[in-house]
Amino acid sequence: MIEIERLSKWYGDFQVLTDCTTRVARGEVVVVCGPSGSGKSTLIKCVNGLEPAQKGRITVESVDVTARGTDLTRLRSRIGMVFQHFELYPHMTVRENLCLAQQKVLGRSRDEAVAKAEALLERVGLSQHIDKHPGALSGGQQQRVAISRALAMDPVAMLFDEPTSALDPEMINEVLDVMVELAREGMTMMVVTHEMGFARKVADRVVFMDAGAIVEDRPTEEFFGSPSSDRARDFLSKILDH
Amino acid sequence: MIEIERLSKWYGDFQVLTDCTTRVARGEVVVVCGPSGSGKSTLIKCVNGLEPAQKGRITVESVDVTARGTDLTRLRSRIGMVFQHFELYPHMTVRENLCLAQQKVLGRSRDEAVAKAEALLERVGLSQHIDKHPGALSGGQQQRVAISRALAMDPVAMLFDEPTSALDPEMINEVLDVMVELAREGMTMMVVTHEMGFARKVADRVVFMDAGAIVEDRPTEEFFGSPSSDRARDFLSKILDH
Amino acid sequence: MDYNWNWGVLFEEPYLGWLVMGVQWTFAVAIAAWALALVVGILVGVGRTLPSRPIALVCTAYVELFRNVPLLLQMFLWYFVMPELVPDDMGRWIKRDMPNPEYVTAVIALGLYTASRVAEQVRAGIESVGTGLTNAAYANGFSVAQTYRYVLLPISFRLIVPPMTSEFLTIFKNSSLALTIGLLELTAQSQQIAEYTFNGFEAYTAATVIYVCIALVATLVMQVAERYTRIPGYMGSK
Amino acid sequence: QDITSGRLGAIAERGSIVLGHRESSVPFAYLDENQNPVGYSIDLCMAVVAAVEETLGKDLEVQFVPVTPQTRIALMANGTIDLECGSTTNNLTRQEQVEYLPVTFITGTKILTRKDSGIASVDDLDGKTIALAQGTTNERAIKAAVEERGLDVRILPVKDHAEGMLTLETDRVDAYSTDHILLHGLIQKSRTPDDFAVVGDFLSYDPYALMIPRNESDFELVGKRALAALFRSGEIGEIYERWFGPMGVEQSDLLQASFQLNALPE
Amino acid sequence: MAGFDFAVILNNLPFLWQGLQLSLLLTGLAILGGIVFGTLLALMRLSGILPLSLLAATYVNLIRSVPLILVIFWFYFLVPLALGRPIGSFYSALIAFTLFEAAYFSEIIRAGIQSVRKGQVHAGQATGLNYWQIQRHIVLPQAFRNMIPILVTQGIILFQDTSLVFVVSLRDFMTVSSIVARTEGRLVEMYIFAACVYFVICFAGSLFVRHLQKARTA
Ligand SMILES: Nc1ncnc2c1ncn2[C@@H]1O[C@H](COP(=O)(O)OP(=O)(O)OP(=O)(O)O)[C@@H](O)[C@H]1O
Ligand SMILES: Nc1ncnc2c1ncn2[C@@H]1O[C@H](COP(=O)(O)OP(=O)(O)OP(=O)(O)O)[C@@H](O)[C@H]1O
Ligand SMILES: [Mg+2]
Ligand SMILES: [Mg+2]
Repeated sequence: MIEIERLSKWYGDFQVLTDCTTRVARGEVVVVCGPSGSGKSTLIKCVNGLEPAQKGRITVESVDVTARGTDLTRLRSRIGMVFQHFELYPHMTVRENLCLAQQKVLGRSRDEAVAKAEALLERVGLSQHIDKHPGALSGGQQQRVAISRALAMDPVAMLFDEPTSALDPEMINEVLDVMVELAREGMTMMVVTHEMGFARKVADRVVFMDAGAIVEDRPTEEFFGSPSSDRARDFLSKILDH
Repeated sequence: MIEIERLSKWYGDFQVLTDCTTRVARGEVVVVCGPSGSGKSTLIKCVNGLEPAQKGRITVESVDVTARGTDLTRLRSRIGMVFQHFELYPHMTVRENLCLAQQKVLGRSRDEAVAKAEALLERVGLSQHIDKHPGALSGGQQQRVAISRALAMDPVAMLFDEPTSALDPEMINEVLDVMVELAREGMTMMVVTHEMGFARKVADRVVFMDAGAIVEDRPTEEFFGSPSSDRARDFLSKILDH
Repeated sequence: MDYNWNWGVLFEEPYLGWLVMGVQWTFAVAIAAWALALVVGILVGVGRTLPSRPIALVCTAYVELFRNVPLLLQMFLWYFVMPELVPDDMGRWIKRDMPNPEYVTAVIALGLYTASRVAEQVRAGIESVGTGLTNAAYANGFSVAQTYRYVLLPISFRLIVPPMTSEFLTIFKNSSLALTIGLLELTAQSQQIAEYTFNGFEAYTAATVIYVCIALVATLVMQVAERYTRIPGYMGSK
Repeated sequence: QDITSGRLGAIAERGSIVLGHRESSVPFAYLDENQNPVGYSIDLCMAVVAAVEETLGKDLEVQFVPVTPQTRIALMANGTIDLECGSTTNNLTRQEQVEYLPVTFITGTKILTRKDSGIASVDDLDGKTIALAQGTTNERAIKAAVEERGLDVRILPVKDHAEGMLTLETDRVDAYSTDHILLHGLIQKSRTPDDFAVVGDFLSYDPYALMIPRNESDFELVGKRALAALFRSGEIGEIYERWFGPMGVEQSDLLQASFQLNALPE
Repeated sequence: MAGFDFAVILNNLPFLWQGLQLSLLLTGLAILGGIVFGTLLALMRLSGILPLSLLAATYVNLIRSVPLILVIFWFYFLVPLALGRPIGSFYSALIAFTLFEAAYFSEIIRAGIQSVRKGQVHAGQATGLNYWQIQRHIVLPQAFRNMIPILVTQGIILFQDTSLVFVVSLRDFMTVSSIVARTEGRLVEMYIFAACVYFVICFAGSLFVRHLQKARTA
């Protein structure tokens, strides 16, 4: 479903991504991890064309993201994305946040959009907050709204960029729970995260990046059981034992 | 050594601390935890008088912090403090960061101060960064410098306010290791943290706060073994199982 | 509405001399006022952030007073009103015996007005350093004075170099208001040339070009200053 | 005569005529207690306006724009004002930019000072301070006289006569200089007229005239005709008396001759 | 000038009021014009189209390095020449202020647009909104909300700046106060009174700004 082939990207002279190749099949959950600055966010932003890449190819459901002339707007409306800092629209209520793109992009009627919004919020347990502004919610609640906002577009796949790393520890689980449920329902997901518990629980594969390159790309148990590279072993030891 | 007696504090109408009582004996390590906004930072800032309290009493080595006329400057120079966001002086090199207060507050000579700085940096493994500015260091390195800066004053006790929560996961351990060593050497420590692994390993007692009040204050094993309050049980379950 | 172009007029005497004189006065007013503004502005700006309520209050009052009355009116207040309010002898001295009364008045008015703006920048600079670093300094055992001396001021001064550049340019521009009290600085001279020669286009163009050059040079100088004062890797200093 | 083009046409099209006026040239053009412009020149201008209305065959709205010595020529040259009613000297340099109607008053530069200042002529100005209105002929006359005599005089430039008088009244300067007649006007409007005196000889010859745009011969003709009618009919005498009577200033022989010369027949 | 006489203020109140009305009118219209033209300049600068952004940048930097008085002189005398017909001194001044202040407003608006986090644009893009939809529904509403206090502050500065039409005798509050001061010989009273009026208006304005800022951070 998502295929990344020999992708390279530079910021000026600085190479952020080097020859990255991986794929996510329909219904698969792939966790991307690696040290800070290794290019995880950049990689995931390339998938729906938020960042352009200079070399290589990405296709999503056979649509070439990197080709000129691709209708990126249309493509993006079919891939949901969740950000580290939620990025809810602060000047709109939760309801408006969920309805805006449904109405403007998918052309749904107001009633349809609101019905969809209500159903999704119900599912993540936030129905009573529908009229609030994001600023009035806790971080965990905001992130659950952000996930709902992405789901409202009926995406074929979801991208997550460190969805829990800006959260207080006690709120991390309420967000992870939603994600686990989503994974179990068969959503195709690509998740940048440091939450190895989550990875172990639902990931089909783990991609480990370092310095812009994909160092390991293996089934979850293999990765945790016997990481083949020193860098990954080192990383895992640092991140797991506290 | 540190005694907090029936401390209450208000911001305007809002009560941040309600009747808090606890104590830290010489050489003891006390971890303070609790949900966000429960008043942990405020409590710890009261200990060296960075925040004034309206009711109650704090004494540090029999000096009354809350009394008018106490020479707070002198008191503070004897208590080290480490902050969530490091708060190194950005315009100075690491060496200057460590020497400034030694020279200006303790009146040490330049040579003495530098020798002390070098010794401390050696201990935390940062000797080669002594001439850099903080901005050129990673978060974990900065926090280790910050701990050294506090230690340079030969403090009788150390206060930590979430020293690892602004760090990337892979850097958390390098800071915790320094703290564990410090604890093992017998430093009196009061540590606000969510790192329960650290608490288990070195804390003598755990203080659990909620909504400005101290809900539990018990030896470490008791706390983790059977937290008596629902709130603490709830908190622990959220924070431990991911 | 035919217009007789004559750029040559700018290079004829006495008009060239007038322009040169005008530039000299503009610099004389701007530089002196800037010195005054820096001294007063830094004191007032620091005063506003001090823990002492009365000092902070006085400094706040200063800023509010001076920035909420138009500069032109302040010029007039210093020039026309102030000498009438002081004892007669002193008023007479100010008006007649003080050397260069227009110049001195312009410098005081412009300097004290700009000081209120400088003070705001200084305060903003100090506040943007943040309570975190301030607390760190206190926790390190520094007194209030030491905290300002070693931490807050060195950092905030570096942070406010860019906004100070624009204040510095503003003072050059505002020095043109001195023409209303009879000081023949650059704008006044260009206007006088326009009157004498009726070549308004040329005269105003000359003044405009000179002002733009001053701005360019000042910006360049300040950019260099910025580079030297930048704190490596510190947020807020780009 | 062609009234559809040029300035007359423009005035007809917009239905209004813009008069530039001075605010402190007593008694030519100044502000009355309601801050409306009045004076000798204003009355003459209104006669011209009436003639323009008659020529155009329509009533015009009259707009007043305040001018100063520094702005009047530029505003005339750039077309903001159609007619200037003040105390403007007609000289040939200015005629490079603007045009004038016939002379309506004749005066010259003198010096206004406090009675007790000890100044009796230009020669006494050495070491003193004098205010001069920027852009006036008087400014140049005084500067020339000072230079000729090699005196050390500090000059304070001011915006207009009111500000000049103000600097004198507040003791900022020892003297103020402009046209003789205006100085009398300033004394008269002062709150302590007895403190001041006009001294010295005439330092220049300043014939006043209403200013109009250059190269507008149709407009100029209408203006000339209107003034000639006033001069011929003797109505000028009434107007003169209204403004100069209270000041006790008679028409000089020279001025009478000038009126005669311009009282052209139809 | 011994003895204060504040009756002079009462006697001239209607005249002074007219002046104040003109000041306020000039301020209001110049703010409107300045924001419209300033937004245009800001969009040009951020457009990424080099000639457009260069043009806008040149204009803004040119205007910002020249004193307002000089700009007023320029426009007061040259606008009629350029237009080929007189438009009255009020409109000359209005055009001068609009064009002058637009340079300052454009910088504020540009900063306002840039103050919206890049993540917000990404979030909009990620849900499939196009450039104009993102500007219209996400960026501009937030930008303007962030800008309001600074816009009001600039409005206060503009109100003070209008006093400079004094140099061309346009009858704003400053000029009118001066006329009364000089014709009545009551400088001290009039100028102090004028200062009080300006202070009250501008201070009220800055209190309002502070209120806005507090409301926003709360
Ligand atoms: N706009 C940009 N311009 C220049 N360099 C950039 C830009 N964005 C990111 N980088 C650099 O690219 C590298 C990879 O960045 P990226 O954000 O993808 O890392 P990451 O793996 O997501 O790290 P983190 O865990 O800190 O989020 C980093 O070194 C970063 O400094
Ligand atoms: N200066 C202040 N003015 C008003 N309220 C404040 C101020 N500082 C903190 N508070 C409030 O006091 C409460 C306790 O704050 P404190 O920072 O001590 O919490 P905390 O337990 O350290 O939380 P966190 O884990 O988020 O750091 C919070 O509700 C906070 O909003
Ligand atoms: Mg990232
Ligand atoms: Mg805290």
